[in-house]
Amino acid sequence: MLGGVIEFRIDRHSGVSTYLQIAAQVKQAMRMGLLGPGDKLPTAREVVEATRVNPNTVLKAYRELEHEGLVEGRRGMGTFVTASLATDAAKADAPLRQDLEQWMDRAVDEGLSGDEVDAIYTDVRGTHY
Amino acid sequence: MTWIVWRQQRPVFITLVAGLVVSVAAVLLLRAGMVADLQAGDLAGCLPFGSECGIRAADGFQDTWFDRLRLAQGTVLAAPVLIGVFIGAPLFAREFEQGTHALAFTQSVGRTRWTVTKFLVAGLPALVVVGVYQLVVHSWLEAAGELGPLSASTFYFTSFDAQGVSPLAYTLFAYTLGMAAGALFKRTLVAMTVTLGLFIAARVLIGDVRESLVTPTRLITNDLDVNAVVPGRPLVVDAGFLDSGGAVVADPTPMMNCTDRADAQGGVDWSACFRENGLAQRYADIVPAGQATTLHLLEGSIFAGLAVLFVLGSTWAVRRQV
Amino acid sequence: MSQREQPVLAERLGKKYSRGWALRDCTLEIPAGRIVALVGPNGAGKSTLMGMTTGLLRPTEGRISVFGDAPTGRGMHPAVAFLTQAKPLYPQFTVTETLRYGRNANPGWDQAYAEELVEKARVPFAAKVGTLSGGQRTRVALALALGKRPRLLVLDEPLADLDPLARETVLTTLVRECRAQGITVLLSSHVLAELEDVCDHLVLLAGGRVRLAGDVSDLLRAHADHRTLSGLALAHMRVEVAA
Amino acid sequence: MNAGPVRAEHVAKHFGRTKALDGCSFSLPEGSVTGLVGPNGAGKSTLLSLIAGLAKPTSGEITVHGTAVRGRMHPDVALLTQKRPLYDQFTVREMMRAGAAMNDRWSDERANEVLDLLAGVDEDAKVGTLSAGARTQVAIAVALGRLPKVLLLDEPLSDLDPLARDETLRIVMTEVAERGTTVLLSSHLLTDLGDVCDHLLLLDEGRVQVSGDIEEILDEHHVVVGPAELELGVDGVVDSSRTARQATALVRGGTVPEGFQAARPDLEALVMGYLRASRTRRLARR
Repeated sequence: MLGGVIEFRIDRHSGVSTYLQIAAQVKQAMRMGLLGPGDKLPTAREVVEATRVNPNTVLKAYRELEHEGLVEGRRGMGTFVTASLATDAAKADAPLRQDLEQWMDRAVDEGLSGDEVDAIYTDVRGTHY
Repeated sequence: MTWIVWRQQRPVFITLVAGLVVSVAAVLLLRAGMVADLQAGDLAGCLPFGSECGIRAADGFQDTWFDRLRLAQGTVLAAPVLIGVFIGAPLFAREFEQGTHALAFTQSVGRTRWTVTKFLVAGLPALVVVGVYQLVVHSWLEAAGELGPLSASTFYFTSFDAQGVSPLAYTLFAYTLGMAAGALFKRTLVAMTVTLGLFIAARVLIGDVRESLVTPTRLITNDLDVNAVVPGRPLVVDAGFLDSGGAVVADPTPMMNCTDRADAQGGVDWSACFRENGLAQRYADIVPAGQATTLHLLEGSIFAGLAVLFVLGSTWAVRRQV
Repeated sequence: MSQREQPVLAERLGKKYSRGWALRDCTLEIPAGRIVALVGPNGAGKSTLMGMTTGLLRPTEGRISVFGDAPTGRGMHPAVAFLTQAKPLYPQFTVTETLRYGRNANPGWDQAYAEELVEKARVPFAAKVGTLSGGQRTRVALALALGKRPRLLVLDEPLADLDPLARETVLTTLVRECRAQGITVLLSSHVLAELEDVCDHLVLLAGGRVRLAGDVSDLLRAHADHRTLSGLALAHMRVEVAA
Repeated sequence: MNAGPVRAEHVAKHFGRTKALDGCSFSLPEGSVTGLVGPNGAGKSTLLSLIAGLAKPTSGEITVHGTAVRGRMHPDVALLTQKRPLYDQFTVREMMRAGAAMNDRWSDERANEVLDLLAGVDEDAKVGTLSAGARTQVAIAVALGRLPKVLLLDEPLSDLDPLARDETLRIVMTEVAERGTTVLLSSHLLTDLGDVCDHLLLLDEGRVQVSGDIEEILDEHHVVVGPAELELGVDGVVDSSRTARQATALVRGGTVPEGFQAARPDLEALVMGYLRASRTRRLARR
């Protein structure tokens, strides 16, 4: 547990750079409301202990987030979240999320595999964004 | 660094000290037994040898003790080569074999310091042990006096090599030879073999050239029947005849052909015959017993000089090792 | 499947040395034609299991059968070839002489096949084994093992100390030949990632016991939180060692 | 003058007529973790021993923090050689005492920290009785007790089991996180390197083939795949192979050949491409 806030899961076979995975996971946590302004990101040392990942890679991910204006490094203190990405839509009782939950339930009932769901999602997302 | 070498050599030191304790105890026990025998046989009067005491008692004493004393001298002779082979040779060879030299080289300790520390810390106890053992054995030999091996010439090799600075010089030589061989060949077994071979070769060689290290004293006598009188059992380097001019006769054999001069009884006046044939005096070139110490020191310094070369060689070999 | 076709069948197999049990209560079945990954931390009993499979070690308890025969503990089963990490070859022999040695030492020797393997590896026949690179030496050792025409090939860390390219090449050759000849392979390696696309069966040992064994795809289906063989194996090893 | 932690300029090392290294130039950034890769005999161990000062280069110069290394261990450098030399008959505690005795600068605290990491090492055990993993941990403790700013590791993983490899890398990464140590690490295990390195130094036949930030290097290369009948026809082809239907190539530089699909390689694919090319060159020369 990294200060009880967030734990990174590095997929070593995804082909995605480790620092991008870390940055993406921080943003994901911010969107889900798990991380908000003022929260401290785990230190490189804490990440190393949990995942054996190169601390420079962690710092690189944090610098990337800093560039995007999402976090701020304070010398000697750590890296802190400064922005909020949480939208109400991500909350468990938000209507959009409820809709998706229902849709997923149907997909499971119809016996769709995770990969098939992903394919549908990616396709539909592609036509809208 | 001293502590590290000490810790590395600890098993060797324990073996050395244990070996010393056991052998000193053995020698002291034997010595006490022998002294008791001397007193029991009331052989004190036999010293110096051949005086009034019963020859038979002395014979009996020597039957029991002479070989044991010789054996003790032998162990003093063997100690240096054992130390060379079992302490000197593995000193660097084992480090190279096990790759642990790289451990020292990757810390801040300089290679020369490493080499010198190993040389000193592993070597000094060995020298001390040999020195102590030599003294103990010598005290035993002295107790036997003329009844023991010391009755032979001081220069007889078992006596000479087991006395004075010689055992220490040989030990230093054998130890540094083993060390250099190990540093150079990097294989313990090879270094041990090389050390054994070269040490024996060096010892045989020095036995041959020893007499030319000092200028011998020439003793001359006009009595052609017997050799020049040689007091105190010195080292006889050379002996023979001189002509009337005082020059050495290289091959006196033709001049000794006196068989045709036999008188009726078959006797020959050899002396007169020799003189007529041109042999004027007999001479003997000797190193007097009193010069033994000088010879010890000379020989010791040769071996010490070689030891210095070996230490420098080891340092060189260690420095160029990657 | 009849017993004679079953490459390895172990029942409550155990081996005890003076310092304790190296392997215990090992019940195992290795199906024919599989490429089996044998993994586990150091001291898990991998070499002991291999030793008993090849007949070089005698079990302390339990039974093992190799193609229906019980290994004697004195010598190799004729249908088994064994290649260890040390790859014991005579360095002063040429490659040709090494193959001749193989011909003399093995009754079922296939000279043409062994030569073909050496040629494919582009190793010169006249070269002394001692002068070859690690990868080439492994290829010669592999030719020696396969020239015997084994039905079971046991490999103990064959790739250790090879460079990445040599690892890949040796592994590719190994898999191609064994698949083509229908040889069952028991392969131990510390590098889980490279077993990933190669092995279809897993045997995981830890602390002298079998902790996980079976078809790789079945195992991955049963442990859905792991997507890869290496992830699954590493996680199990960690749990076993922690326990 | 750039006083980067480690710089090599035109470094050559010849053993008789064999050129182990020839005209090697590179620089390691402060705090980077660099993977040193290449085929066997590429000169990796030679390079590490030159940086450590165990041997002197035939020509050229290596500097550590601006001072030239000339055959003597730089106080800021620690090297762990492949065999992980330790005195087997010492206990772990005695080994640490030896480390302290052999070093001008030594931190018992740091060495003990490393020994206590993970499952910990029994300090009263003889070094010779330890498992390969624990032995590596002790060797790293000796290396880090020197408080190095540059840590050189020669094949530290090769004979470790997967758990011990993971733990060894964890210790090294902790060191980087805590003290910002610059690490140069040689290994044949590309999958392990991929996680922990941010820089790459690819040696082949004594020369530097690729050197720099891994992400940048990967961005600079493409794996291109196309139909077999198409010609690549671009510069910067590192290595290519053809099957009956498909041509695959590793290309350096931005241009993607006509009719080919491009993807960013991963570290393993990149290194393997260079190694394959090197083997092809060597075979062609024969």
